[in-house]
Amino acid sequence: MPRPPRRLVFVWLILLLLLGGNIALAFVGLSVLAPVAHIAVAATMAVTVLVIFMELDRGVSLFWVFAGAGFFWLALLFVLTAADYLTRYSFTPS
Amino acid sequence: MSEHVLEKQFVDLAHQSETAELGIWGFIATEVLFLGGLFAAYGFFRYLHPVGVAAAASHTDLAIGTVNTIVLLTSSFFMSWSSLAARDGESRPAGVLMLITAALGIVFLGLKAIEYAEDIHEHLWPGPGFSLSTPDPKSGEVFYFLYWLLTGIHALHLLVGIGAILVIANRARRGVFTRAYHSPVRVVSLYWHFVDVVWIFLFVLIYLPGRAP
Amino acid sequence: MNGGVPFLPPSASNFAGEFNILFAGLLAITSAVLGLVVLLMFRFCAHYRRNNKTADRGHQTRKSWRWEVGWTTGSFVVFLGLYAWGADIYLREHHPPAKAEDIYVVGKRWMWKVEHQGGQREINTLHVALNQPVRLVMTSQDVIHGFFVPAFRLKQDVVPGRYVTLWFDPDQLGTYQLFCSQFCGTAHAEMGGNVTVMAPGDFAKWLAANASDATLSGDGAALFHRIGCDGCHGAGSTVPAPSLAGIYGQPVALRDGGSALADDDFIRGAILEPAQHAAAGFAPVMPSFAGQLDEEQVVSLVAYIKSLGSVPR
Amino acid sequence: MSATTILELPPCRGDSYLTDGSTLTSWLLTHDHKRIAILYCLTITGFFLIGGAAAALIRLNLLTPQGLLLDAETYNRTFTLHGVVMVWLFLVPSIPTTFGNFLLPLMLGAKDLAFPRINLLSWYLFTASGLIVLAGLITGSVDTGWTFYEPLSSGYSSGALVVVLFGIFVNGFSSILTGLNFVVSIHRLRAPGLTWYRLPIFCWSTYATSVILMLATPILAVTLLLVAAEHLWGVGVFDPTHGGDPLLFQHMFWFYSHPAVYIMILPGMGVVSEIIPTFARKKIFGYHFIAWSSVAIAVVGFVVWGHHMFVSGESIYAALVFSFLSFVVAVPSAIKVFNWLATLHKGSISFEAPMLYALGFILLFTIGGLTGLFLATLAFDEHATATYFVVAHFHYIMVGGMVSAYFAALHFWWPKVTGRLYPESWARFAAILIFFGFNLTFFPQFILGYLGMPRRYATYPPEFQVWNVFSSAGASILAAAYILPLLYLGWSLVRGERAPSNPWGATGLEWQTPSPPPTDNFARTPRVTRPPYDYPEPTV
Repeated sequence: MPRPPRRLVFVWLILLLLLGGNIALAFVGLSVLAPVAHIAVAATMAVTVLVIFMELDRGVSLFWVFAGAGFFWLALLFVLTAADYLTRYSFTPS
Repeated sequence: MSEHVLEKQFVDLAHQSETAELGIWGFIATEVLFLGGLFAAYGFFRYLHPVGVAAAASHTDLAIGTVNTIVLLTSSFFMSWSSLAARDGESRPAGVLMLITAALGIVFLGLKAIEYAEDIHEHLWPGPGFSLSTPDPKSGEVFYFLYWLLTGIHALHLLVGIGAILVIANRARRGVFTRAYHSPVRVVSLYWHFVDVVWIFLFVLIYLPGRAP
Repeated sequence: MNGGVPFLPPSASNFAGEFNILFAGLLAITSAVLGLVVLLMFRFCAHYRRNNKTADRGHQTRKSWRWEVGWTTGSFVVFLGLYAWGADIYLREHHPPAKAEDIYVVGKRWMWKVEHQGGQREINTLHVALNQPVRLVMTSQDVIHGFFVPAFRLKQDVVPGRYVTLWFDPDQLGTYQLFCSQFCGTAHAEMGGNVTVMAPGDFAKWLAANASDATLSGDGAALFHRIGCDGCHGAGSTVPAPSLAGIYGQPVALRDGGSALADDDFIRGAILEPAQHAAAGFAPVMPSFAGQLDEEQVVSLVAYIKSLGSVPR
Repeated sequence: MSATTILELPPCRGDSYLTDGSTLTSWLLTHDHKRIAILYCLTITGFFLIGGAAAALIRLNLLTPQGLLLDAETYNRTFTLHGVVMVWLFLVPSIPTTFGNFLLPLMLGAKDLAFPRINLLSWYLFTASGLIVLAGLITGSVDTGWTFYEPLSSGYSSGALVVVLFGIFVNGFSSILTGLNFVVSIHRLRAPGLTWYRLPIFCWSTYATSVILMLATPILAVTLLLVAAEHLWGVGVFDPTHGGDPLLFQHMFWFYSHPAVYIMILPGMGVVSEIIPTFARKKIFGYHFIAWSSVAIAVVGFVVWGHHMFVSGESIYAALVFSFLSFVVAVPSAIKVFNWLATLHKGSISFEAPMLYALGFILLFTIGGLTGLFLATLAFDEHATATYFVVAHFHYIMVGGMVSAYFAALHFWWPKVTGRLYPESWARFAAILIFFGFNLTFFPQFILGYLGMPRRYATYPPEFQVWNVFSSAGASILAAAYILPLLYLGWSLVRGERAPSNPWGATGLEWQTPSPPPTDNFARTPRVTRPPYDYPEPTV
């Protein structure tokens, strides 16, 4: 059995650290900002997995396009639906 | 029949491998939208009912959720390692690492099953028997509707992943993968990591809201 | 309606005239484009048919980008104009004047229930006065319905779970068709009726003839007492609950930090989903009335709270 | 490059894909993209007939204001069946799964698609989904319309709803896998020298279609899953009694279903872009613009869905944005029409049946597109949406456009696919009949809609009868015109003349191999050295 590549061990530790940080954030009481902060940390973790574990950094550029397309199109759904929600009601729930 | 045939539409094995990898990336893009659609449903419902959702989410089992996240991240680490080993032509060690990955996946599902049993015991299954002691149990019921749907679909993906890993682990054990031919390991590994990425977001949306005092 | 072949619907609201001009404009522009396409196609097909050996086929256009840029910008500019024209009317269709009279409409499979401020109720008919702007405050008891009066050129989906509004100023006497425009199940096609525009004097007589014991807000006041709202929100109550007098149309600070305008939809939400609409400075202790009141009862409560004083919209 | 001088191998020799194995399993377990295309063609023809029968019932019933033969519930179930079958079992798969499957590898100079086994799996998923959907629709009483609006569907529909939704869910997987297969194949399997700008326009439009199939369908799948779950649990995100929002369903549904309209028209545009240069004997005008306008439609088409919701109670500010974007997406369509017309200019035009269908397509699509401008205009939409105006508009695009294009493709590539020639004068007659029958059926519906007749009405006020009778009369002509090709094409399979490899004298790679092509498509991998539609310019 070969030794684990140091790079992977390092990334694994970083992911665990980010996870710990995210859980800690949940108990801080950021109220409105909490979901934003949580998702930002989660996105950092996700990008780390995508780039290192899924080796986007070593793949051809077309892989970036394919991987990015899914997220880009999802963003279209979120942004334009939000355009409705954020302006639809006369009240803003926080 | 040989273990790896060059299909007629490809020029060589590298052409075939890279095409397979492109295919799984495309599939992942569609999965991003599939699961992203569920996240959208969650997100806009939560926008309308921030209080009710947060209150309901605080009734989830954070301990199991956290351990499961660690289990999945660790499984991804082993899967990555396995993929590197396969690329170096070390087929059998790669197979062992895959088995560790699959085992961690099974641990995840086991813990999830325990959590599900708890949830059902606490009447968190949506429908007539649902009960939740928060000021806004109706939003809470919808939160748990999403909880079961999201975690259920994730668990299904994981199950598929475990199955796929066991299949290629068996091939790895027979020494099939070489420096020239290891694209099935890459393909399965990408799928596995993606399921991990989904969980990273799920964990945040399900277990963390409503924890602040 | 007189047996002939109909081409145009009747026009009976303030928007119908403008709409007809918009339609004529759209028709003119698109007919011109279609005419051009047909003309070019037939001209080219006839002149450059294969057995016409005398046609000049030399010097074919190579540098096509001038043409491309031309028709791309041309189309875009025309489209932009149409967009602005339609958007202008649409925006005004969604901004009712302050003097508009509120009428409540509840859609229910398969009927329209209408309640006037004075307590007059009607089913599948709506009576309004000529040149008196009307704002319909609408909701649905079950599924999505669509309130559609072709003669007014207006349509609004009526969504369960919230209030939507539709306003118009009827400007022609007569009786016009009302349709449900959003598919709502078996008898969808039967869910319609009439809107009758009456002269103001006739309308006053109609109101008087159809008066009920109590006004809509009077019904609401009785209900307010009967289900115990006044136990907390009433004068002299010991439970800390916000006073509702004069609240309509005012901004309200919310407990979770947001703010809201206390319009019909907000008040409805506060009755059915109090946790979500809790006001700042009060404990969120109010129970939800969802499932205990039907939409018509909620409408009367809203009308009552509105009658407690309001500021102009 | 004249049609008569190219006489290659006689068609029906042992090496044709049609004769390479004749057992049932050699078809049902084939990995050959051409055989899978045939399987799809047979399946969708069956579904087209079922959907068409439902359409006939609808038009028959609307002959009289009170409904000629169906009660309201049966009528509602009938138009639900018509919509579901036509959208998911015919229009979405039509050109991509048949001609896309058959032609893409030929046009790319490849021996097959990238993932042949997945291609076969797609067909099985598709066929299974069709049977599931039909079982649910015919045995259960699902009467929601193909749009499954909430809360009507989950709250007020029968249990068969879940069966139908499951069927469409499975159908979605078929769509996704087909789209993925095409996209990857176009990226990876182009023959040497076949650069992106040497691809036939059909490949560009198939690429754009496939991108939509891949990225829109998952949202449909998840939306229908949410509806089914809500139906089963009695709780859900769209349920207003639990604080859910029915409009969220509409957002998610149209995020798929508007781009799906482009799934249903882009392949047709691709077909027409092949046919026009061939019969005009001229290079296509504005190749780059036509190619990129497909991509533009695929991308911008994703951000206009809110125009289905102008009166739904969505924010008026969102409506302003969606209306603007809807006008923007009309620009690339206009570009295409003008470029097709410019291709005719100084051409040497002949009028075989495929060309007649293609010209009909341009006219009908133009009318459909222009009436789309009406509906994108906010104030007009407030009156006309959910009326027969909308019904007429989208039938002009999907039936006038896509079905015409499908027939155009069927005739154009019939010699290549079957190795037989179809009877030309019958085909021309059918093409002309379809054009007139179609207009008589659907033009009166614009007037009905403008008068205010709402869609999905089993009964209607008597003053609308005149136009309904016109429409139904047109429908009977249209029905006959659609059955006609089935007959003479079927006849030509047995009695038709043997087709040469390139009967139209076209330039595409698919015409450089025998008709019908051998299993491996090309004897040697072709090397492409020229742009597409490289017809010689006449010397002055």
